[in-house]
Amino acid sequence: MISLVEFILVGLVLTNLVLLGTSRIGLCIRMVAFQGVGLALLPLLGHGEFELTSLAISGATALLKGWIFPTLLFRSLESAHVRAEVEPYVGYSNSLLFGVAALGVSVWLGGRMPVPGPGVPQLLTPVAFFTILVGLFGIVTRRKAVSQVVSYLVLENGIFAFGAVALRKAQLLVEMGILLDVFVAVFVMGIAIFRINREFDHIDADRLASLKE
Amino acid sequence: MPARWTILAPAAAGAAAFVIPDDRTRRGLLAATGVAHLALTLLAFRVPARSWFDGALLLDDAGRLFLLITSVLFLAAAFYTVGYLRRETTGRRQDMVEGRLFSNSPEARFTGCLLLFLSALSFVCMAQNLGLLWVGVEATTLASAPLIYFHRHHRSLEATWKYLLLCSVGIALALFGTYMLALAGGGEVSLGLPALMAAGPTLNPVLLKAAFVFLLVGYGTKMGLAPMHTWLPDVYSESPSVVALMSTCLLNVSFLAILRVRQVLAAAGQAEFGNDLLVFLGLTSMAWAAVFLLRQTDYKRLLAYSSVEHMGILAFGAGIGGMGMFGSLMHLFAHGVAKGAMFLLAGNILAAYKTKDVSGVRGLVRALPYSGPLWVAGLLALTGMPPFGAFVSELSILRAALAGERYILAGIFLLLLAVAFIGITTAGMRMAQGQPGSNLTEAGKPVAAIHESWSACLPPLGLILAAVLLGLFYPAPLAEVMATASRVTGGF
Amino acid sequence: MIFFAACLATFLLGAVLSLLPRSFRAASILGSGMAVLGCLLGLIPAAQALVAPQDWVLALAWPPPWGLGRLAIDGISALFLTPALVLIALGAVYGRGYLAETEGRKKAGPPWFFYNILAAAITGVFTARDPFLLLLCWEAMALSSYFLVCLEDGDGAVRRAARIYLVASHLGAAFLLVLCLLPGATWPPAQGVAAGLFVGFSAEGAATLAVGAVPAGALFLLALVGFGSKAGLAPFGVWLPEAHPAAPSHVSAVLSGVMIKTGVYGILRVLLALNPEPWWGWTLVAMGGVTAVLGVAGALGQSELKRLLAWSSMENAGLMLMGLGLGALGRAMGAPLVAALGFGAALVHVVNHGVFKSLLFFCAGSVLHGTGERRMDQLGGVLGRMPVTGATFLVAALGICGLPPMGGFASELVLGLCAIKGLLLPVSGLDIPSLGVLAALVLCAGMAAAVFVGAFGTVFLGAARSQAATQAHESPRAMRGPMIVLAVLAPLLGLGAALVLQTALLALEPALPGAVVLGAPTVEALWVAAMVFGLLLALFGGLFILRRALLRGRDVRTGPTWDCGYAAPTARIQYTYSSFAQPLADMFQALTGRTGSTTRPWGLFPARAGYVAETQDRILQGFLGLFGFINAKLEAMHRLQQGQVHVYVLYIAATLVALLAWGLW
Amino acid sequence: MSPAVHLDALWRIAVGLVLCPLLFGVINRVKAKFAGRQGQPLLQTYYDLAKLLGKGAVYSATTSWVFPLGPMLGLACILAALTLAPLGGQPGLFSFEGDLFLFAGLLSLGRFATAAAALDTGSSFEGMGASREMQFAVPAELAQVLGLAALAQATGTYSLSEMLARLDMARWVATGPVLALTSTALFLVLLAETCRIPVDDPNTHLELTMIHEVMVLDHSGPDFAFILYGQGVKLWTLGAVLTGLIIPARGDALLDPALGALGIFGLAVAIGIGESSMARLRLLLVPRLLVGATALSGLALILLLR
Repeated sequence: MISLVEFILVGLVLTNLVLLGTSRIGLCIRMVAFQGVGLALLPLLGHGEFELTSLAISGATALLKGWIFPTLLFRSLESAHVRAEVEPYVGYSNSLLFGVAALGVSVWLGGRMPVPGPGVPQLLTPVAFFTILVGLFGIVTRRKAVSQVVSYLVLENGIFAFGAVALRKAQLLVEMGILLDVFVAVFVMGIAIFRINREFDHIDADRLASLKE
Repeated sequence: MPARWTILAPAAAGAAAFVIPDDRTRRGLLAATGVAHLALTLLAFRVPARSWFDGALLLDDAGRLFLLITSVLFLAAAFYTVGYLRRETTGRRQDMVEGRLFSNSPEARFTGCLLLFLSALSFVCMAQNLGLLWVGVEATTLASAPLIYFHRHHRSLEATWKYLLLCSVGIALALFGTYMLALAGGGEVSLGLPALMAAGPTLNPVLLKAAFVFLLVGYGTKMGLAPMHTWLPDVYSESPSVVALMSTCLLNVSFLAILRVRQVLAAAGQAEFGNDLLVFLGLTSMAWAAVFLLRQTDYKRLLAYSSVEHMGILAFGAGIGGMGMFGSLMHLFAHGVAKGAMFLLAGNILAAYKTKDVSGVRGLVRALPYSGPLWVAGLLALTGMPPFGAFVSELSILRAALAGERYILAGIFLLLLAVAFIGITTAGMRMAQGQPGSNLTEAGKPVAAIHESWSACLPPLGLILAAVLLGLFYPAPLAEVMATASRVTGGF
Repeated sequence: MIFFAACLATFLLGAVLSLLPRSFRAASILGSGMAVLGCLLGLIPAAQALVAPQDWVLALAWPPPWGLGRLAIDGISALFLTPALVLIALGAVYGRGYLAETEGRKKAGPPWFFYNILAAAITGVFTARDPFLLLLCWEAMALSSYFLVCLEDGDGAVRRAARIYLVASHLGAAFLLVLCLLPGATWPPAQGVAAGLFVGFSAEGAATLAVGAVPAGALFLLALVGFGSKAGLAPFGVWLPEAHPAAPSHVSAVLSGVMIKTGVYGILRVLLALNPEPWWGWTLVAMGGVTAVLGVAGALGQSELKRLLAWSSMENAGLMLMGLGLGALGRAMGAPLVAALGFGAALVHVVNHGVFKSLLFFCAGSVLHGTGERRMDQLGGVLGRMPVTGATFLVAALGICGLPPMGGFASELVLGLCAIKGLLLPVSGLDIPSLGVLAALVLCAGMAAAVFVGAFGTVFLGAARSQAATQAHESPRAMRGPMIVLAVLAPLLGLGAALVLQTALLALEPALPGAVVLGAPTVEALWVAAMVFGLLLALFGGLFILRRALLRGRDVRTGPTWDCGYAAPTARIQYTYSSFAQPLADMFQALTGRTGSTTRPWGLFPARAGYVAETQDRILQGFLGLFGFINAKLEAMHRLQQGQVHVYVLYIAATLVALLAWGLW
Repeated sequence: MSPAVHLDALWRIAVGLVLCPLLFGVINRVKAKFAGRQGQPLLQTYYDLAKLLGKGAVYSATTSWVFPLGPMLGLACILAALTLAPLGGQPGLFSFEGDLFLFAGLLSLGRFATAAAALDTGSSFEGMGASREMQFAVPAELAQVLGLAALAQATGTYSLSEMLARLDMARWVATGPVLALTSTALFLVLLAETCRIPVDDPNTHLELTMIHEVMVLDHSGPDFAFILYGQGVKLWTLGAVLTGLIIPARGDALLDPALGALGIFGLAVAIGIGESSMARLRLLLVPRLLVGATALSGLALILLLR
């Protein structure tokens, strides 16, 4: 079972690299969707026995991350009919370089904190860190509001991966609450993007800088 | 029993508010909920706490305190809002800053979100499970986002966007930290606070530290600790003053979240580490705020940065521990009521002078016979002057620092307080003194003094009086709860 | 003690009541009346404690975290409190008349609210016996006086002065915070503080406060800066010459006559409570001397009467502090005689200066009220139209210059005597400070005489220099009354100086055993001095009668001023204050910071010549420059928030990484 | 020592009161001799006083009640000061520890009154004089008090009378140089206080360099008589202190005062010689002279401290 988990984690890393490298927002959204689907499996694989709770959770996750979010994002992307370019501050090659560096850092960090328990793969912590870093990096360096949301999702995916594996005794209440929150968050962001587009005729977050000292 | 109704009642009222068509009934509902919530809270002080969802939700003494201040502030906000919404003209109108046209978002949504916000806040106060705690805090973010965008102009929209993005990022990090905490327990323990504290010594120290860092940064973003506070001035300056007032509660409950986590840390014998971080972030926030308080040109931003400063004081006190923890709980109240009053007053000033510019406001004391003097009093209350509560609380914190023989820290603390004092009073008194300018108009024509409505003056007056009360005398039950709470959350 | 409680209650009640009535008259009557009543009530226990020093305690059962509030009147408290209450009461009476002109322009409530609060706070400061209460009263005093200073907030200069005052007093208070909040701190501070006096909420709370003692030197330094800034001790007292003149005159009187003394009081308490070390005395003497000379030199450079008075207050604070310094040296070096006389001189001067300076500010206010002119060089010949003001001013001026037969002379005599005895004692390390005190004292006396002759002459004597002066009118009875009372008090203080000193020594006895005995010769000396005063007055009276008798029936004519037959005298060619002070001011140019520019007459038919002098307070300039610099540097940091949400997220990430690094390293 | 009232001092004071106008006569005679003139009679000052006392008076319209106050208070002060001054080692009427401050204080009160009166005339000329008087008083007072302090240091007591009484031959020899410094300083102070050359010239009434004389320009009749007499008493008083310092006391109740009186007249002669042999200093140099005197007293004091 472990191997399958690790397989998914590796996939996570690869998709992250793609996210760093690509210039098309559309592709980014799809990548995030892939990640979501992959992550949806984790609660089932994380620990041997099947439970109803973990089944429900993974189902909800798949639905949310695999289908709802992408559609939401594509909607707001179309509604704001702008060039579907990521338009980063940092060039793609540099982004990739950062990715490599981030990978190194995360591995180091992962090494610093031993993962207790047999069931948890060594790879987990580094990958989670890496994904989080990539997410943060995306938010910092991508101009468009949409791509910022995408990056936020990446960040969220990293965390989810970590949680899904780490937290064995998953409490339905907690998990569902978390999923709900994330959902609403993305939903509200979508609305915000829609409004921004109506108000400014662009969704470039970096041009929202009238409030300052 | 009353405790859980502090969650359910506002939630129900909020849901209802969305569908009630009539404005008057809705406003009535808002006020009624405010009263009811306070009543329930006070009731919850009397009756022993009953757990809910097998201990996931339980109103302990710390929760009681935070619930009380939230409830008090909400009551003031509710009454103010009733008058505020009555004054707000519907339909498109001139934006006072740039002269563009804009309109309000529907009042029903505003009221509804306000109530849901309250419900979420109460939820956080009760959460005994770090996962649920996170859920609650995130819920507060989401419920408050539409409130910020009440005035539909681009500045408020920008503020909303920054608020959403920054808080979501922060909160996501907090979630990661939460999971890490679970992992520190080998993944076997649940996220329940009691369980974690029971497992304290067995927790993996490295993971624990890392988890605390993530949680501190995450919740710290919501709490407005520098340098994660950057959303705060924008939101405070662009949203209606009621919202600003309620976001003070938001900061408070985030502080509660951090305290909860520190309980775990303390149980694991890692308190030192946490305290150092708290002290560090606290002083950073105070310093950052102090810098931006000097020569601040926008009085709503001024208040925002003062919030950052006070959150820094809270963190510092908590980090100092002992008497300091107690002091920062006192400060929670002292700052809450004072800041609440100031926001409401700032709303009155904005309505009268039509500008957020410090330089545009003169002769407040003469122009607004009620709000003006209250504003001056509020300045003193914010800067920790007697006879207001902040004086006592700040002294207690300072005292704790000295008692711990941390003279350097105490010195820095005093210095930063002084700088903040200079910044706030310089701007604030400049507004209060002098002769009112010509920009003071009522119904289009310039006037010497504005006629002020009760709904605009009574809530801040009440809050200021509360601040004075806290400066001179603590009701015994409150004091006891505070003592136990400070013991629970790592004081003595 | 019941009277004392009633006194405080009356003040607080008066504060609230004066806000209630709508009518100006009612509010001012209520406010001032309550203030006077409170003072009278307070004077009863104060006077009792004066005649028979005793330690009464009024304990307020106050809930935690404040703990018990203890108020007590012992001899020293009484010695400070009695004049304070008298002056506050007179100030209230005077103020009613003074503020009457603001009717219609302003509300009467706020001034009297703050005045009563100030009264209560000052009373509290002089009697508080636990650190927390002291802090409370101290801050209340600072705030209420601040609001009184910026009563005329329409005027930009007043706002500026008030801001400077607020900042200065806050910075000063910070040091007192530390002094009073050190674990186990007591007021007055105890040597080697015991732990756990702070009333925490729980036993553990008190336990967590247990720490070792703090070095006494640190306590002294904290007190020196904290209290010294209020006493006007250079360089911390820079605010004083700005704030005191800006306030309404009755408030200026209370600030200069009473509030300065709270600083002296604090330092005295610290010196008596702890065992001083020699360097404390050195510091006090040095700083006091500098303050005194700077103050009088600054007074030379002023052009407004009230500012001049404020500077002179600084001078007198310096004298008191020098007294304290000698006292501390005496205690530190085992010279009880010097200790007793030093502290005694300071205490006597506290009383005298309070009376004279308040009277002077009353007079200055009355001149302002009668002419509406602040600048001395625009006045002149006012004496004829304001006889009472002029006469009382003359009396006060004699007193403040330390000239017989006024009380001011007595305090300077005691201080000088103390210095000489310090010189004569075979204690090494005592002589140089004593010499310094002696020199500074005489120097100040001489310069003060010049200052006040000039001021009195320019304002009240000669011919009127402006319309304002010609149309001067005497002030209402409410203002004249207090002035007359104080003017009568002044010579009495001179004749009864021995009694004052006796009381002071009596008050010091508990802290300095044997003070009374050691001071006895000096007390007797003062009695003989009083005889000489009597003789002086007798001689004067005799000469008066003689002259009267001689001139009776002879032709006594009045004509123009002869002036060596100068043909065309005008009011404008009179010596002004600035020209009068110019030689001395130039002599001490380094201190006055006075820069004069002369345009000399030139050519065969010189058109115009002139002399323009301006003085600025260099210390204040220095502080303002420093603050401005820091301010600018900090403002540059506002660039940190440029509204880019990307950057903000970066901040979060950076913090996260940094803290992780800190945590996991 | 305990404060005391020495009634036997009354006769000494009386002598001083009677003889002091004579001093001017002596001075003038000496100057006349040097100038090779006959000179005015010795008792001229008495005649002047009598004449002035017999006159009416003219007052300037600008003056107030402060103006006549000046001469009266001035004279009263100096008379009071006289009661403190010992004569030839025999105590003054009053003596108590620290009376030297009262001595200085009385002189300064007189100065205050005179200057105020001068300012009351509203004349720039007299204002100038007042201004200078107050300016020079600062270093003069300093020199005087420090000098007397040095004396106290030398004799180990705090009262004028006691100091001079204790200043017997032995002590005088012991502290000779110090006393020399002090007496020089006090002599300079005396010149300044009594407005003699080189500080001021009592005979020149119409020059802008005048200090004391110009202040009293507008006084006339009895007022001026008071002033004139006051000058005499001042010279006598300061002279008494100075001679007491110079001539060691022997403790004889009759001989010592007699010597003291003679000493004072000797002083007058010396002043006369000085005035006829040197000119007045430039005004700007006067402060330096007085600061120099201060330096001398200070030096004396420090010599004693070491």
